[in-house]
Amino acid sequence: MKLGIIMSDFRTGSDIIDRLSTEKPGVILVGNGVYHATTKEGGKSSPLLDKPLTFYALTEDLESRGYTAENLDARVKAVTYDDVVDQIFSDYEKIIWI
Amino acid sequence: MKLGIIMSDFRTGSDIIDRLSTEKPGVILVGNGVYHATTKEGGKSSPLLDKPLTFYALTEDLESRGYTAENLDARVKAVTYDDVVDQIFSDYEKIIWI
Amino acid sequence: MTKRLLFVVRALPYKTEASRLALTHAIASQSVEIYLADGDLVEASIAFIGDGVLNCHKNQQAMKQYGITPIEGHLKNSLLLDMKVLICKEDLDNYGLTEADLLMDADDIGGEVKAQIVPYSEIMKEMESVDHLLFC
Amino acid sequence: MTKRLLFVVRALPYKTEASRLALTHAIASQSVEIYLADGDLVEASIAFIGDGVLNCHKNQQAMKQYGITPIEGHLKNSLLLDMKVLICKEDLDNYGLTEADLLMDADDIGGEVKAQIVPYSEIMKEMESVDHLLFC
Amino acid sequence: MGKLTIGCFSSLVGSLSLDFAVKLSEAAVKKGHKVDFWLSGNATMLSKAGQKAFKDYSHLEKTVKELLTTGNFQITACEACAEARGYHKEDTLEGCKRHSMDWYLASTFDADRVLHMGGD
Amino acid sequence: MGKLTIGCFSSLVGSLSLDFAVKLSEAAVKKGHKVDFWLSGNATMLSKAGQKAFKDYSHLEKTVKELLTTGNFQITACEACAEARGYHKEDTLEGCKRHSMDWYLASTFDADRVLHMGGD
Repeated sequence: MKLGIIMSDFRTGSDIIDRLSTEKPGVILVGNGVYHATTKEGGKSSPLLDKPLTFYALTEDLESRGYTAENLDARVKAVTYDDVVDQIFSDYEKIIWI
Repeated sequence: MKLGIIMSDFRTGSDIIDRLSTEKPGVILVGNGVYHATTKEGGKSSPLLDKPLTFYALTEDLESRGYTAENLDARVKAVTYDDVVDQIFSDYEKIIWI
Repeated sequence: MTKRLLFVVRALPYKTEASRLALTHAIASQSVEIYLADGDLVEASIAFIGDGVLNCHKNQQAMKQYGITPIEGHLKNSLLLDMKVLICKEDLDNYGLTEADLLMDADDIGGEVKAQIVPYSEIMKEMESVDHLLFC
Repeated sequence: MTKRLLFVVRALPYKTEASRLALTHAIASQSVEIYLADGDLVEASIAFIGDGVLNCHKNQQAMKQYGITPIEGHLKNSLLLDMKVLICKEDLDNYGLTEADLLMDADDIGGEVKAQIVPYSEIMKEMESVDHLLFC
Repeated sequence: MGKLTIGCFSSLVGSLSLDFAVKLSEAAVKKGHKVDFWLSGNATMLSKAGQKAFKDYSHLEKTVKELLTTGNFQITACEACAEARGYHKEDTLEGCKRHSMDWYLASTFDADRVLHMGGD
Repeated sequence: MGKLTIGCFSSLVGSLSLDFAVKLSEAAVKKGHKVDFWLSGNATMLSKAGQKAFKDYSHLEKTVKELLTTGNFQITACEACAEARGYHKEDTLEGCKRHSMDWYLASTFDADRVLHMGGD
């Protein structure tokens, strides 16, 4: 199945992503999930981004927290609510929120 | 200062306890915090219990989750709401909820 | 036609309503016909993984201590209604929990279905086969 | 007599109201006299540690995107009111953040006090010296 | 054009999860999709009429009302969850329905996608 | 005998954090202590009158009312937090006061202990 994962938190949820052994899922970082894409700790980017997944981050939530698309890790693409709607209907068969 | 820490969660909060460098604090496990005292993972008890602190677990919350005082790790003492009130006023100068 | 849903419970009990609401909503699939055409159905099953398996611990005294139905009670209701309940074996093993620690059936209220302790791969297969996934 | 409180913010912004409410309540210390005898006061200061330091990031566009006051706005108000705001240096270093990334003052609205980036040991001393600790 | 069923459960007012769900609905409806929106648990707070708009708090009533006028958006609150919180029928936001939980399950029947926001 | 000021902020109805705070108050008042109880954020849900008692949900109204009769217990909700959620003065639980946030800060002045439940 093609799975879209909407990830809304920074400190929880990474564990379950490892267990979802599906075709390369898409991960849309929203809410505090966007910190995975903007924030390094001890000089290292979030281990989440090392997983073989496709990453997106919601621009509206980046900007709310003081970041812009320019702050994004190179592995993450900025998207808008419009894009998320298109992804939900076109790119994935099932969607989960974690 | 004598600090009383009321710990209400299982998956968050252990990090801050390390940083509270006060006289041996008391940690009262409540809510899902009681899983620290009842639950082993991979055969190992919670790393929290290895810290040099005094641990208590709220009986009412143990029982709500299907455990009894008999399930407690030997380093943790069962207490009731009555005991917690006495501890708050007598054993600690400041109380925090995490 | 039957549409199949899988509620996947990762949340610990009580701290939030998440696991309770997953169970009560899954159970609500039983009365869905009033909204649908004849012959159409929505079938819900429930899987507990990760920390979520702790919801299945037996002897939860939440009614005695806080006056609220224990999560175990909703689980029992779902079994009474013949719903499929899957509990991840690897996660139970991680916690050192066995069938003896868990609410596994609704025998005492006339239920016939038992909860199933299954390898994670079975739960993954269930995730693949259903129409929609409902995580918490 | 003056009683001193320290609000310690560990929570990330927005996911819950925790950090916002810590700031708005700390600010409310400024109008506490109406409840107290002459000469009595409650003085609140605020410390950001751990993930909490991310609340201090500047240019939060929460008003533009969601129509709500950014946390940064409350922080600025607290500085305008001369409250002591401490931000943990070690945690900023961990995130690679510097003064240039943060809301540090309320100069543009006439504030005179600046936020202080201090070692954790200073925050610990503040925790020791106040009358009550209010964590989130 | 498709149908999206969103279930928002324990999301806090004060978090931005409810805001996410409403903004996503708005974007979907603008593109011509249909959205069914189910409020359960603490998310039933959104169904309460008479919320005062403060700048410190999300205020989603206006967007919800605009969405309702499109005819492609339905919003329904869990009746039991609402009553448990002291929200009665007469307290409900205009246009927001109240049903038991099976409404949500039924809505998934012909949904192309289901977004279940089951936690916080 | 001492005074305990409890501030309960974003605690969810549906979690047991509010229940913890109420039960702790009950135990403290029984021992002769005074308790001031401040509700802010989502915890203002406790101040809403007319909550229906379901067995699936905490129902704390009865205990709160009993505590109020002792004269050693005060409970006050944040007015702005309540209004933002659509809880108006006339919707408030009998005996529960409404004030701005400085009430809580003032209550800490002569409190022997403060328990600030500032998160979930």
